[in-house]
Amino acid sequence: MKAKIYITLKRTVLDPQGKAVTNALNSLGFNKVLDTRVGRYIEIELKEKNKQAAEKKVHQMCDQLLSNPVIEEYRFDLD
Amino acid sequence: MKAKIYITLKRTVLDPQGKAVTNALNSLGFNKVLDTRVGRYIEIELKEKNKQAAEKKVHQMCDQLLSNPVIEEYRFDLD
Amino acid sequence: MKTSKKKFGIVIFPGSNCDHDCFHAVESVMGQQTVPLWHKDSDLQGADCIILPGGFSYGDYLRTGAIARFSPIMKSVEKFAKAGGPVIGICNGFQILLEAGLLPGAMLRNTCLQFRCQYVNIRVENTDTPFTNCCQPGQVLRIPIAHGEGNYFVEESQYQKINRANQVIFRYCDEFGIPTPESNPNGSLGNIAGISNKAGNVVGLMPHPERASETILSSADGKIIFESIVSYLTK
Amino acid sequence: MEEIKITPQLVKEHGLTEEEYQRILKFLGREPSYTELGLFSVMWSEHCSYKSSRVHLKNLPIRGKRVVQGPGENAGVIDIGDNYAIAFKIESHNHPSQVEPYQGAATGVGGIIRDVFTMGARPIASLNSLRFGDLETDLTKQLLGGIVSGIAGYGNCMGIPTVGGEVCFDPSYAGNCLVNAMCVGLVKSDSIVKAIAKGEGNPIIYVGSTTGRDGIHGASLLASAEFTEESKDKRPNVQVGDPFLEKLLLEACLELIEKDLIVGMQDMGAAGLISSSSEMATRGKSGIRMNLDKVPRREPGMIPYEIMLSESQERMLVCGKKGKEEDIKKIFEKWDLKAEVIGEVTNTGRLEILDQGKIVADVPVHALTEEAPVYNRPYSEPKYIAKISENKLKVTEPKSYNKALLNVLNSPNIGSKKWVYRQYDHQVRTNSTILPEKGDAAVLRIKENGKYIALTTDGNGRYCYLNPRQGAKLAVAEAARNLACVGADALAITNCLNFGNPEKPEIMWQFKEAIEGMSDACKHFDTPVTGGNVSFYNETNGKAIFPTPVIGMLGHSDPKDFKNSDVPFCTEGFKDEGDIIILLGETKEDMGGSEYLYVHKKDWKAAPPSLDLDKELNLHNLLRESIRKGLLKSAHDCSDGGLAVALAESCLTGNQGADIQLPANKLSLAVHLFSETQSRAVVTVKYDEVEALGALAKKHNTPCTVLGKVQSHDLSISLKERGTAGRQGNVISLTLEDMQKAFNTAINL
Ligand SMILES: Nc1ncnc2c1ncn2[C@@H]1O[C@H](COP(=O)(O)OP(=O)(O)O)[C@@H](O)[C@H]1O
Ligand SMILES: [Mg+2]
Repeated sequence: MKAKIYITLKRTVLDPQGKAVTNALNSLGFNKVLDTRVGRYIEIELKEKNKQAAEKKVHQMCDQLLSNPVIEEYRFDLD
Repeated sequence: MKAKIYITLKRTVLDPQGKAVTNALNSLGFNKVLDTRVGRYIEIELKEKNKQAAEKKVHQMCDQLLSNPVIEEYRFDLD
Repeated sequence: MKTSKKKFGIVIFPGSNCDHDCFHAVESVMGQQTVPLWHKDSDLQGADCIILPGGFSYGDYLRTGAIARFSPIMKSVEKFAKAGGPVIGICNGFQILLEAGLLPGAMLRNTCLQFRCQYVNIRVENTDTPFTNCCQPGQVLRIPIAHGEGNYFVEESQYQKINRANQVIFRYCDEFGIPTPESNPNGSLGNIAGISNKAGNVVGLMPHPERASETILSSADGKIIFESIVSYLTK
Repeated sequence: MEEIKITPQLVKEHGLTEEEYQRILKFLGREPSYTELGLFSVMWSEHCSYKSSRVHLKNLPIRGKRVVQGPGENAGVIDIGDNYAIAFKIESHNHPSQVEPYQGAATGVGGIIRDVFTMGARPIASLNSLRFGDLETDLTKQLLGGIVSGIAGYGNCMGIPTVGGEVCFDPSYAGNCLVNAMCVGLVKSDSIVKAIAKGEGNPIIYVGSTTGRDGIHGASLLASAEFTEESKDKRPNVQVGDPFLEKLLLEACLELIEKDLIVGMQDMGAAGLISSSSEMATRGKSGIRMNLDKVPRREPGMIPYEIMLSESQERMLVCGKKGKEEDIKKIFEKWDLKAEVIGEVTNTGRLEILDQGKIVADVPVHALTEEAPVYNRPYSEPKYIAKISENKLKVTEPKSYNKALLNVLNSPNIGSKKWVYRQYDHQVRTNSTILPEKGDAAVLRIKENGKYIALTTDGNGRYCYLNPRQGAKLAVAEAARNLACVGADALAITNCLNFGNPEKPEIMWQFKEAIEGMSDACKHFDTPVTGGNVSFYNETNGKAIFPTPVIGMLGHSDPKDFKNSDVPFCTEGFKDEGDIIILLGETKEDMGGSEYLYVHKKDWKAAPPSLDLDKELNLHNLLRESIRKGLLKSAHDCSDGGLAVALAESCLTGNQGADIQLPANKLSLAVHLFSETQSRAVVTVKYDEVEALGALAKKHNTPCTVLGKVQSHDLSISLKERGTAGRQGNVISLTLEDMQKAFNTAINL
């Protein structure tokens, strides 16, 4: 099973990287870009058939290691 | 419109970060993790209504700035 | 009257931080002339050689060098390079040259996933360039690195090509000049520390020669790179 | 918007006591608005007002002939001649780092850098002093990893070399790590900028990053209260640093100063806009009127309370010269930054804050700053102190001295800090002439005037716990000794005082004692205090950390005083085979708090090392004179871990061995090898200069004992004659590889 995890900074947290990218895109002529947020995308290959079990595991992984709950939030898909 | 862009290292490129995460997860007791790839997840807020136009723009952004074709590949969703 | 001093244009991007060090090395140590080149300008002000200094242009956000390469000054640098002018990118400057496509390949994060600041040994692989012509073949230089992304990568086929074309200029090595895995500080492919373009007039390297150009700084080995440039320009 | 009603509950939640609230009512002559309550709450917080520490800090020596700026500005300034001066200061970011290690440490570094460039100085070096719990625990590993990469992430990007510091481990810090960051800058003496706002009608300009809701109450609540489970809920208050933006801000501000367009400026650190504006107005004895509509924000719907209290990073408040607004804006535009005029200086002595045309706060400036409450809190000696002074330690001999030395070298308190400093760019700016672990202090050349400065941070929580007065004295002595070992004159200090809850009399006693000890030592070494930081409430669930005053000391060397003016400093590594190894100073039984006992899990709770300030200063003068005369080939402070460790370190750094013949004395062998007696240094001279050094040592009234000579590869220690332990002959025999392995793996995550 494969987990696709999306980790983003919480809305209230400053995203300096996103800001820099927005500016860069704008100055490249992409004027319609209003805002950019840069996060992390993690793909995990799991030896697990049971979807529910996998879900639980991935939550644990995110909480314990993959995301930083102080400033980040995450969501994920399983397939 | 919002573009969600997933940028990952090409399969042929070694991913030191992914390897480190796999090891860390394994040593935390997540034995069923076989492989991890760490990439980038970018959300872009676009002032654009036309989906086709948006698609074209996002391709351009990815090709020009957001991804490096030497090592990375990307895909994206629009909504 | 024509001055015999050579003019080095040192580009300042937002976030450059080794620009001062390059000015010092070229002017005070080498006794040559320098001119600051602001990233928003496009005039190279008659520089004989262009230095892209180290630092964190645009905070290294997104990817190292990714945003800086779109600066107006880079268009002129590109023209200058195409016309055969000598261009040297140090550390972040190297990363910018890669992103700009002036050099082949890309940078990945160090395999240790940490920033590394330390002295390394590098072996000069090609002395037939504007940047190494004063070196002995195989000469070992002791020069410090300071980077988080210096893990050079290029596809296998491309690697063969640059190898054959003598585009690998420096390799990390031990004190005897042997490129061992232990002497590779960042996991770089083939222990590559620096490469050039096909024509040999554009070079990028991760180690900082400007930090090792005076004995008081623990090594003066890096000076030979600036001496080579001056000797090339004087010919 | 509906005005929030002030209730006793709300007042309490703002950390204000009933008396303090009454005081506010008196100053205002009415009930405060919600915004005003917020202003008082942060400005009168421990962190901003120093209300518990002020009465004691007054006792520190602050005058000296080189002091250009003492405590009170954003950084102290010390004259180094030729119209140049050094601005430097240390600051804590303990609680934020415990909550979010990477960002907490990063923003701590960002904050202290702003303090320095606010003075008009270009930052040229950073140092830090870190304390963690036991390195074996996962939490410590996680904190250490995050904090070190946070410091690296910020400092490296700024292009400021992190040239030194210290890292220590003790369970006392397990729930409350210490992150003290120091920054050092170079400024032309005639262009020092003050954080002042004056001149009616001069514009108040906001520059840098936008204002968000991050860090509201970061200073008042996080740093002014004990650490509890509940603190974790304050996590949204954590700020994220943007070193790239700060780099631009730095360049723009320095350009601004060079072009002489401003009256004063101050960074927005703790308590953001309110503290910067009220402090600038206080210093200028003026008032400020501000319109919050003009403040650039990053979030919609922010109320005045939030805007005034936000601790968003990378922001500065500038008092410009009237008529220069456009020139100022142009400079910021060049660096892709925005400058916004948000108010002006008035002569009312009041802080008037407008929002959407309405006055939301109108308070006398001095009420927020100078007239914040001051407490002379009760203090009393903690019970444990009596026990410690009575305790006589029994030091047993180890089975193997080889093993004992390796154990101490392998302690993370003693072992190599390479894992840490190699993550810091310590060479950028090409001035670092003594690299980390090559000498007892970092030495930087100042290209601008050809002089050199030396820098060190020192502190020993264990000693301070055992005897706070003595511990603080020892910290100053160690710092000064480190500078002497590189050949530099000690000029001045900055200090960071990390303590528990000052409302507890035992903690207050520790604090008062430490200040007095520090004061004595500073007077003796003529190193005035030019500033610093107090961090109270370092407690977890009611248990305080060791009292930990950290000293950041600045030293100076003029090459013309050195026989070899090309190398105006001395390093610690043994140089050449055959050089003679000499101990300056005398070894006594000082095992209280020693690393030897600590590592071997023995009782260490007895009086810390004694210190004779006269003897200590004699040693420093001897070191300086002999280094400058070109006599010493190496010099290394002998303290933590004792003589055996000092010898091993000089071997490792110099990649040489040593053949040591210990003279017998009354000490047991373990004490002889591992005692932490102060006022000692291990030095080497060429074999034919032993006498010359002996003569100098005599002149400086310092014992001087030949220990042996430098040899290749092995450290061998023998007893010359039968000692009290009844031993004779070889007691330690280790190869460089043995020692390297122990030393280099002490910290290895
Ligand atoms: N937190 C730190 N940051 C930077 N450098 C450090 C840090 N901790 C230790 N170092 C450096 O590592 C070396 C050894 O540290 P330490 O053993 O504490 O020094 P000392 O023996 O002088 O007390 C010194 O050069 C010191 O500056
Ligand atoms: Mg040490």
